[in-house]
Amino acid sequence: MSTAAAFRQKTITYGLIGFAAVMAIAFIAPSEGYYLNILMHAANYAIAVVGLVIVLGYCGQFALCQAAFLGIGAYCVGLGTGDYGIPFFVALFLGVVITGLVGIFLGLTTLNLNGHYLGMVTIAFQMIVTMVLTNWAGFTHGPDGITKIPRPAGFGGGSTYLGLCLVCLVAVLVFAYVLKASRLGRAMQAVRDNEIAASTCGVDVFFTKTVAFGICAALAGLGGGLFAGAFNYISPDQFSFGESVVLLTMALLGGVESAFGALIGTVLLVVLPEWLRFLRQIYLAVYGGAVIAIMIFMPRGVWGLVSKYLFKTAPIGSAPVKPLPLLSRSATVSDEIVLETIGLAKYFGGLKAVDGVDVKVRKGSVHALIGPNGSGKTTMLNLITGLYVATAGTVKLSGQDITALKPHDRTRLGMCRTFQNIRVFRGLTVLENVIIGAERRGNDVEGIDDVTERALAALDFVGLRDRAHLPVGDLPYGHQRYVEIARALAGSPEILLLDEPAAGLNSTEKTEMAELLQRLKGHGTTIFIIDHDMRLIEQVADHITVLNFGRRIADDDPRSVFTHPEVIAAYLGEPRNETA
Amino acid sequence: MRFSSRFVLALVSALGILAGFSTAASAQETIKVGLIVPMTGPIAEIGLLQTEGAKLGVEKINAAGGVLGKKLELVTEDDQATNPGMVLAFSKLINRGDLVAVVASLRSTQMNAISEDSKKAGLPVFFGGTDPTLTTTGNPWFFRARPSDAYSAKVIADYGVNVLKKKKWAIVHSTDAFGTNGSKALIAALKELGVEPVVVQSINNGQTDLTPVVLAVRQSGADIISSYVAYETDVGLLARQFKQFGVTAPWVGSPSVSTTTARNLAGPALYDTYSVADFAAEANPEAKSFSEEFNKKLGRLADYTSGWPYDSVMLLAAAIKAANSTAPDKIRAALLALKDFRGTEGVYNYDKNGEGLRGYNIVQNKEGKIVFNRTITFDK
Amino acid sequence: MSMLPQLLFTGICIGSIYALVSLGFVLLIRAANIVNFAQGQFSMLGAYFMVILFASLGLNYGLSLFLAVVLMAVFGVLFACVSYWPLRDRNPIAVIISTIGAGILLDNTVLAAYGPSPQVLRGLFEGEGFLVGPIYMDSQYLSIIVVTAVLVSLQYLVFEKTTIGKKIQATSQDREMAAILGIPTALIVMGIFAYSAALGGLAGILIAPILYVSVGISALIGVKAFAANIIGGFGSIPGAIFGGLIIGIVETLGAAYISVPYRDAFAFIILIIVLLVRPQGLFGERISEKA
Amino acid sequence: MKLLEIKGLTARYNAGEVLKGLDLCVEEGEIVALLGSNGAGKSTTLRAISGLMANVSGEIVFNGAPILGLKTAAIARLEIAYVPEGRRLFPGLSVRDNILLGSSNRRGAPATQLKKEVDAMFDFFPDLKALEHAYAWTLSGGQMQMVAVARGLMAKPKLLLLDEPSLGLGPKIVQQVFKIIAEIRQRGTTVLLVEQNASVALAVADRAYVLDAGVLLVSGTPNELWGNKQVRAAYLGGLAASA
Repeated sequence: MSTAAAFRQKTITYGLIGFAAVMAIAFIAPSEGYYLNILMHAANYAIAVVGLVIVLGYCGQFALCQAAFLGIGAYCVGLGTGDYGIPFFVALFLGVVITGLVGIFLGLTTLNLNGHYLGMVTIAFQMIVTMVLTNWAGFTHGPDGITKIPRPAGFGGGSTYLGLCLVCLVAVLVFAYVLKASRLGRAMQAVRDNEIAASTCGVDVFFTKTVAFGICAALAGLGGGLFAGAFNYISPDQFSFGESVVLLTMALLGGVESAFGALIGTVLLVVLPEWLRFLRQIYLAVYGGAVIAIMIFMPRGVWGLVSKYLFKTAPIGSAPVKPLPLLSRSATVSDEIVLETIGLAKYFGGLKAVDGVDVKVRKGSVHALIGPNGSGKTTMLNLITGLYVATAGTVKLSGQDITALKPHDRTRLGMCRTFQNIRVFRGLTVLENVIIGAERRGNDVEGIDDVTERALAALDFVGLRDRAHLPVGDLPYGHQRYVEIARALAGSPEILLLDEPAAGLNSTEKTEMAELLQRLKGHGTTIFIIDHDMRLIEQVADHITVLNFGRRIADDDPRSVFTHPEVIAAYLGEPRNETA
Repeated sequence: MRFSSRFVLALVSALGILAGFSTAASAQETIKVGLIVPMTGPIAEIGLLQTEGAKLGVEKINAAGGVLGKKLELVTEDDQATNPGMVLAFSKLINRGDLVAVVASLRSTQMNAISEDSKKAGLPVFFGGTDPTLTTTGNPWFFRARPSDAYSAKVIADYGVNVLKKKKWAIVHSTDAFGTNGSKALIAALKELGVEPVVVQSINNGQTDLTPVVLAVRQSGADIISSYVAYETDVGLLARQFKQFGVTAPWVGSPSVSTTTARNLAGPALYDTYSVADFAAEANPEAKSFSEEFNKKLGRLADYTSGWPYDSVMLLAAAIKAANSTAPDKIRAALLALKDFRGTEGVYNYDKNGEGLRGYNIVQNKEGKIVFNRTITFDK
Repeated sequence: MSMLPQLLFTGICIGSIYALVSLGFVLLIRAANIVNFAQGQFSMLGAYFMVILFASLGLNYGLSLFLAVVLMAVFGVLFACVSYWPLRDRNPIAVIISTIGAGILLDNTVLAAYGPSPQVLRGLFEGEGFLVGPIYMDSQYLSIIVVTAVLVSLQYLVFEKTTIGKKIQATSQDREMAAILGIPTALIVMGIFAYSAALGGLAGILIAPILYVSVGISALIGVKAFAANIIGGFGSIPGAIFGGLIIGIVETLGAAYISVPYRDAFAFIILIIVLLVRPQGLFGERISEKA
Repeated sequence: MKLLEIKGLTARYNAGEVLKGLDLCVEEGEIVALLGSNGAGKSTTLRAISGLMANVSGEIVFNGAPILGLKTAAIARLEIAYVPEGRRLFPGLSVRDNILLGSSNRRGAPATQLKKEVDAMFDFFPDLKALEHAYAWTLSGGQMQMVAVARGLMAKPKLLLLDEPSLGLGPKIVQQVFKIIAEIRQRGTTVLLVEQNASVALAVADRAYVLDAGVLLVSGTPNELWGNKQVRAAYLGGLAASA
């Protein structure tokens, strides 16, 4: 059975268990009063907190305005059903759509900011929403809030409405669970773990973040809409900045890596202050102290702590997979030019890191770029892959001018790379890392089963198949390099760019790396490699370009390059005056 | 999906025990009254005074042997000064199932929040929120223990126009339910007297500076100021800045202008201001004796924040005695039947909407001391 | 029209407070790379120390002021030890959240310990204020402007003219390199926490006679100071000062000429505009991409 | 007399071992060069000496006392100055302040004395005099390197650790920097120099060690090393060595 099928089966099982649990809870829950309120409160908040898990846990973006989204959703239902006579479910749907759109809009305007700035803009948004809800009394009913919000027909009773909330919650949990293992979910996690690597794996970082924000907001809208129906009453102070902090704390306490964490965190924080009420005046103080303690002692939240002991990922089946298609091709070096740079330059202020370099890479060749430290090699690679915007010059891939393209668009055209300072997605397993490479747009496989098979084939090729299920961070340094290479190879690249693949490897590992590169040769895949280890370069390179001070000083076959006096001078300095 | 109430009860008590609230076995020996006050949050100060007022009432009843041979007992919950906090606190109290009545909040917006729940709960709920609309929603269980702002506005307008003879009115109000509705009522009351305010300014609760508001009032040339400002810190700030910018027009404000806290904060800046006060120590003998006891016990002056919970407890005790029962519907009937009940806030005659008081006192701040000026009452 | 000078004066005063709190904020960002969401609570706590020392214990005003500031400095170190030090090597978001927790803890501890009543604290001078032309100068507003100006100049002198100031700057610019040169960086970071807390506390003491002393002032001041900082440029000292003044003036004028209830929105609208048009802030320092 | 002695030094980052049992020593008054290609472990050696590496084992003895495990600032106070790769100037401080802060390890040195010493630095690096009040980030690479060296010298170090002083500098500036390094030794300061550019390093060094993948490949005097095939191979591979 394929992993994907197993995942589907697992999802269906969990989903059914969830729905059964919901039925049970709704059946035994009291139909009125305090405990019902607590349960509904927890269920609706949990939906919003799952949204935070997606934006913060999956996608790594910090948002402090979840209560504002919750409020917008709640007011859509409150105002829609009351003032405009829209049926409940239509109003709820409208609420989800509107919050989703607001989330996307906020994302579009602010997501090219990051970290503290994004946090601040979301706070500002939160404050403005609160102010509008309070002060635009003609529309929002002002600080009094909206009373007598109806529940939909057939869901008027406490238990039935709780059942509805819980069904939505389970659906959202299943959605989040499926999302995490989907292409989009993996893209989000890739963005979280390493934006640069994500973009060179073909992930549109900006789009992914915006979608994550939209989903996050839409879920808060759903939770808010249900909340309005649950309590029949909403007012602006229920959706204040303080509540955003509470929602964030719920996500963090439970653990942001998983939707189940959201559920645990929400239940704990809804119930905990209620239990802590015996502390009277100081219970909120205890709550504040608890937040600090969680950050210090439980960085991955309750779920992180639990899942660490409960779950061990099972090894992936070892059934044979189709080898990488690129290996079955055979081709010699042709005269066709795959990659060409013309007068490529990059200046940082006054520093000319790359200064008008021409390179022509022939199809099927292994082309090396060497030069002393600081000669501009990595800058060159960043220009080719689009991580830097060129100051001048042109980059062409298979004759097409790609100078203006974003990194992920270049990847779509078949440009895959590795990094000198390894950039793997640390929160993901080895297999998931490679799958992200395999599912780049423009690759010749589609569908999770085929993509997984391709990823396993790539891992087979680099000899890490038996480690596929491990978190990538558990692998030794050398193996992480191979994961990066497998990730790039799984995308069946037109051209593979390797940035110092041998850096940090010991001599045995270096020999293995050389062998791996030898095995890749002669199948029509073009390789563009930077490295300092000349023994590696001279084993694999068909052609070498040498840079010094950002300029090309040699461009020839290996033997000629290594005996080129200017090259020797660049590395070893001018020959000593022997008579001295 | 309906379940037998026994099953629900079993589950509730199971959960209750889990949650650490085992309902004590001594439940039968006292008559329990719920009390919801802000114990945390920005107006926890008021919660403290409210609790003390209610406690004094309970102590007085119990000292006289209780009601129907049983002592009264208060069960207090924190509403955190927020609406959701109020909803939770109320449902938590109702869930106990052993209360005969609840003394709730003096914030109108919080009463709005629990209006629907209280209909379901079916217990008399005493409250101090003065938003006139609270007694027009047809909730049979709401009993207001203070006069509504419909009367405070009428009294302010009447006193300003007919006694002080002022025609150029400036109104400053908070943007919350209390302030907005109060100012609406005042504008309406002034209109009846043929006066249009020259300036109306609204402020959010908790401000850093009110210079723009004060300057706007000064520029309008108003010869009288009235205010519906909820927070005492805002009143204090407003008072000081009026004084600084030489705005000396007489000020007739809502009760927050004459509270102990406001007078402590603003000091001389509030001297000579008038305010409507549902509670004034000199207004009637009940208020006078309550003030003395309160002062003796706590060493500070009583005001409306403690007066109305005290009245609520006394009203409840009287109703239970009259009904000779603690059944909610009988208490309600007894409350409606009470005639000319003399409380610290005035003379209660409840109508079916739960409106009991129809007048206000005018008091003046004379060098920090509250001096009773007059009581103005209206017929229905 | 005659309102304008008065409004400007008020705006500058309110802005000075934001600037003062923001200044403490910036220092922590620069020296320890932490965004302290409990900065407003520093002000609240400072005011309460003052209430305890001056109003309750009846000490002389100057002595109380001195002791309150010293206590705040000590508190700053304590704060660092609890909510920053254990998390210093982790994701900055962890520290942000921990300071949010510390804020909740502080607000509610004060509420529980010192009671909920707002307290009255007298100003630096006992006089009320006086008229200068069309402007009424409240003595406390005036002292806020003066103290802020003096502190800002003093800080400038210390930072730019003394070796210790340069060591602080060095630590904030490159902590590892500062350690390589033998600068005791951990000590300096703790010192900055102490100074930042003292500064926040002083701001609280200055604003207390105007806003009264209550737990509510934390939120009132903290968020605005943060916004000031971003408008001025994250981590920029002149930015913090001008950002604070800009917010103070804009919100006062906005309240007077546009809408009083939306007063707090003006600061955030400017903030969003600045972030979208000039994300590094008005005074954001541009240090070249590659050294 | 041995000023610095390293025995069996092993160092690792999270990623893996970078140094595997390195032995070396520096005599007082010498210039010793550490050579090798990128990733050989040269800079790691200097970082380990300065107390900047978390996972190290082995022995580092300075002036007769073990220093492994001391905090970075404490090591600086033992009069070891480290001029790291990439210069690491404080970008928002002036050139003068950057240089002045080099003396941070000398606690108790009077301010007037330090001011005189900074002035003396400007005499030693006359090109910097005009830039005295410029922010460090506005400088060119060569100027930055001068400031970094001057800052290192302000520590009055017994041992100066220089990491890749030629990195990113043009040939003429490299010559200038190395002339200064030679002069520094004339003034009695011991220098341990990490350098990729073998020829310029060998031109000033008394002895050199060549590292390869974290182990010592060969060591000796410049004359012994120059033209050594192993050295050439370490830099340029077998093809170049056989040429």
